[in-house]
Amino acid sequence: MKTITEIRKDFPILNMKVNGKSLVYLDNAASSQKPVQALDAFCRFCESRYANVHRGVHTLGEHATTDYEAARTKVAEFVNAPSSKGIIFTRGTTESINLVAYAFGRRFVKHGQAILLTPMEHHANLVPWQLMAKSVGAELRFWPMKPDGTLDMEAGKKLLDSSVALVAITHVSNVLGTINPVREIALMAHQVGAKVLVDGAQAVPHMPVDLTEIDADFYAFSGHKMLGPTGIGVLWGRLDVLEDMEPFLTGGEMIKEVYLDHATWNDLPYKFEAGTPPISEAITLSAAISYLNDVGMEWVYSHTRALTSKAYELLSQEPGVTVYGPAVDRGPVVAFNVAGIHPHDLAALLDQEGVAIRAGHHCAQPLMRWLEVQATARASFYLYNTMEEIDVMMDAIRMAKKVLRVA
Amino acid sequence: MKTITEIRKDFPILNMKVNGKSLVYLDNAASSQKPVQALDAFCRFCESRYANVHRGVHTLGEHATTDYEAARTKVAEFVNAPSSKGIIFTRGTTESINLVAYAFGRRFVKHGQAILLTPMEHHANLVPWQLMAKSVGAELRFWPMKPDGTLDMEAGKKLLDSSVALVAITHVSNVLGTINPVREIALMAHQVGAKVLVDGAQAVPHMPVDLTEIDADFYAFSGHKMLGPTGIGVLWGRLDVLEDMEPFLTGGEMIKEVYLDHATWNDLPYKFEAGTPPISEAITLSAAISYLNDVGMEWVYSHTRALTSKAYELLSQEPGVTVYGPAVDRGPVVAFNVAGIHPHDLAALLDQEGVAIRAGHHCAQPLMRWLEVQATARASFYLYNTMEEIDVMMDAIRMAKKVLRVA
Amino acid sequence: MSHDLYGEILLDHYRLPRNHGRLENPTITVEGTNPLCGDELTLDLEFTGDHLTNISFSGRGCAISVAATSMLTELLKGKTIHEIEEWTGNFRTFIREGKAPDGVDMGDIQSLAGVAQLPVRVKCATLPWTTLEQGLVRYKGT
Amino acid sequence: MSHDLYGEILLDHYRLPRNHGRLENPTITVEGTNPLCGDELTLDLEFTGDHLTNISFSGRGCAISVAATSMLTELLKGKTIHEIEEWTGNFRTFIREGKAPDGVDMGDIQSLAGVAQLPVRVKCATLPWTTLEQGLVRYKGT
Ligand SMILES: Cc1ncc(COP(=O)(O)O)c(C=O)c1O
Ligand SMILES: Cc1ncc(COP(=O)(O)O)c(C=O)c1O
Repeated sequence: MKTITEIRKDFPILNMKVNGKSLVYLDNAASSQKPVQALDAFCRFCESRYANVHRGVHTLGEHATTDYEAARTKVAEFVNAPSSKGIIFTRGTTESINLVAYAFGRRFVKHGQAILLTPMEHHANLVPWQLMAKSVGAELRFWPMKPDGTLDMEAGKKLLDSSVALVAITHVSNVLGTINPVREIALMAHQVGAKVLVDGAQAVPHMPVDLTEIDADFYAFSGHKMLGPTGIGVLWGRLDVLEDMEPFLTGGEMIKEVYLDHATWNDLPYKFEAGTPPISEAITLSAAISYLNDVGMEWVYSHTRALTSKAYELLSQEPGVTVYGPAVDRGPVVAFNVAGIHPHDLAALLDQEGVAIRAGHHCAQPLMRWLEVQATARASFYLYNTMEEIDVMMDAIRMAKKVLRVA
Repeated sequence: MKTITEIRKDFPILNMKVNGKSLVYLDNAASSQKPVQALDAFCRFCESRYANVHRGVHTLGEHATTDYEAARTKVAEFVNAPSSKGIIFTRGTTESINLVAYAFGRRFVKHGQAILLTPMEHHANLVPWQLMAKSVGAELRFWPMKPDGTLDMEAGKKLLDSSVALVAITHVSNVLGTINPVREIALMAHQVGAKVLVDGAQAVPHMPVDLTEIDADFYAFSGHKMLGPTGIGVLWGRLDVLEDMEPFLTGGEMIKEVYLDHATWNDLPYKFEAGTPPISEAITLSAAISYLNDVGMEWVYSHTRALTSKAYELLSQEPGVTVYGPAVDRGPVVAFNVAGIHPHDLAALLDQEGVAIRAGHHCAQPLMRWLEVQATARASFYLYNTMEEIDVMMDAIRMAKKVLRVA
Repeated sequence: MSHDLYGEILLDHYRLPRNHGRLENPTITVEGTNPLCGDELTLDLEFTGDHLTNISFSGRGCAISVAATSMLTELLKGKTIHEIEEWTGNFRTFIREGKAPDGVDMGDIQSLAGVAQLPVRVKCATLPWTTLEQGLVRYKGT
Repeated sequence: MSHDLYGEILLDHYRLPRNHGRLENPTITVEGTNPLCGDELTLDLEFTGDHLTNISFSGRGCAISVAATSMLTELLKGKTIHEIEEWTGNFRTFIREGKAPDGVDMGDIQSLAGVAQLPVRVKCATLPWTTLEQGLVRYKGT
């Protein structure tokens, strides 16, 4: 087991000084930092095995293809996907969800049917459904939430009837930290014949995720939030559902035969991977997953849970601070506001102390309205954060209150 | 000016041994190798300036945003785009063209109108139009080609009437090497009111490209073919055309305001960049462009032209070899076949000598039918290739003929 | 970067914003938003012929946008449309380059110089200016 | 990697393919393609009850697919459906792992071991086997 000091050494950026202070990076829900192991994997790959994949019969082409497909298997194992053929590399969660909205939604959701969402969805799991619903004449429903920011299961059940074609729901909220009972919801949804998409962008980086157990139809996540690079994400889909879908993006790689006037499609998962895929990103993501595996996802989960509890507690005790979301059983994200300080000012003042938090609507404007705020501050944790960093953050918050003369 | 020896030192992979022989990498049209300068830029960025963009008010967020937007400006200048607001970062040429097919094609091309293509298009610039045409009831037309693989301008003019909504054409053919007169075609198309998309995947890496002069409506290219990373590409669009289009992918970043039931869109170019963009890819691509600028695109063009001429000439003289495409004025791609040897076998046998060429249909099956072949071998050159490497390739071809007992 | 972002002049405008509130009979009321922050700004403009005879603002925003708006109202109240357009140009140069055009004294606005370094915050400081511009366009159109 | 890909056994089958041509009265004719290479394969199968009494192939393909097909026909001609299915399983293991299942002698097919290392070429060697499988399914369905 690596110690936290050893882990921190693997992330060179954590040694940075920001405004003369040691960086305290608490914006992990927006994007995580990358360990040298991942950067090295990228460089090694580019310096010795790079070529385009699935095309060349030359040695580099073989190597690149082998590595790229090994990355697919690595991802499949990491989330215990029933089959690596259901792992489609995309650019990120956003593209993954759009793929489903276009290739599944616009084809299989019918006029008068409903999509069931929650008010805590990230825009990535809301706007694609708005457009899709409008284009086919479907209805959007929203699963009610309890005041603590968890789903009201009883109220939601009433909305989940046989007119629901799809339930699209986040696994972990990027604002409230709420962990939704996606396995239970998938079961309920399947009972009424609805398909289920889970937005796992905030879950896969932070807890062991078992796609076989959750048994949804689609599951989406991003590489850059789990120590991996930008430019890559994953859509996992059930093979039978993917088989029934037409392709989304088209071009090279995803075809079998092309004539001037028509074309036929390649097998899964290639049918959904048009053009040159994110090859070096897949290799880099694979190294990031190896890193997470070495540290252990159970450890990551309990470590960030401890950080979250401490932050939640200290913030709740701080005068003038409102904390949002459930008190327990939450992901490593704590959204809050300080009375009299606009979150942007708070973030800017914390930055003067080297503390990077995020401020804004966190791509969840409807949830902001539900919370009756314009914006919030948000601290989010990852495996390399320490208990001391939370103390630094709290000191910086007190400093900000002083600067802006808030009691 | 760097010498070719100095240039080669910047590409560590070129020192590799393949099957005991020095690597001769002639598969550049599929993807190019990356200079250490680009890899370093990637690592430096991840180790000191990385965060998500456009969101954080903290220092790293500011740095990442500055670098990402500087990369956009760098790209705009490299191709002399009229405005960097028209530069949209995508995953690659394929996604760029699909974006136009969905967001422009499905909205503005009407039943009974036509899309004018050529028979030499890469699948990426063919299959999206097939699906789009089918979905709106439009017709596909194909600009006739002369036997040498150049466009028959007279015959094409006859197809270009006022029923044509869009001309989608490759700038440089990835098989024939043909350089199409895209400026002239854009002028002609605009005269009949048609919009013009140019697939620049094989042009931007290899020659100075001036988007202001070409004056098309859309221009697409990929990072990985121009010394940059996978996972990033560019769609340039005219601002007025982009303004009229609805978004393609939706989610975070591309919105202004989101309500539960509807949303409004962000300004250009963000309207078309949903979700976390390829941030480190943009920074790496920017470094690749700096590298190309340092060497000079005029030099790149004339160097690869010289390589191409030599290869074309030697191959044409070699008994049993058929070379495809025009003899002069061509991009650095030479497709050919050796009588009695399947191109896959040829590529595999060349690989034994360390020579990496590509074999297959090159994502241009309709063009293979036009050439009346199943597949071809293809050698493609870039700034780091040498005249000697072409001799090595020729020797390897003779060796292959011996192994397979071809006269 | 943001070291001197919250200097005394800025904090003064934030804590005691000038021309805050609503006008009774504005010629033009114009609203601006910054979706990233959720900032919402309402400008009440009172024109007499060519002159902006009165101006006030309300809404919610961060310290930078509140202070920037307060400074704008102080600077432009009583100015002619022509002068306002000139100042808008000056401000754009100032915020783009981090310093005022040669020979121009930006007054309190000079204290926003640090914002120019911060692409994400620039919009906070520019919001009142772009909102006012819309107001001018509307007024000229009437 | 592909050092010994084009060994003497493979080249022999490529230059002098066994059972090449068309059958006059095939029970089943089945076609396979490998879109990546453009390879096209036609298998003519003649069954008598449970036995594949005759087999021949035609089409165009690379040396590996031609040799692999030639070897297949040589190995399987005269075998029962049950035996063919067993060999298909053996071949899959062989091509996946680069070596034959314990105790199995793959004969000439052993010379394709290098192909197992080459994901892009594996399809060339597997094409006749997947095509034959489709033929079996069709025959059993009749
Ligand atoms: C002419 C042409 N168009 C489009 C593409 C597709 O590019 P990408 O695979 O990067 O999307 C390619 C490259 O394969 C190409 O050569
Ligand atoms: C819950 C959730 N869904 C979706 C996304 C979008 O992910 P990406 O921007 O990587 O596409 C995010 C991250 O911003 C998120 O937190």
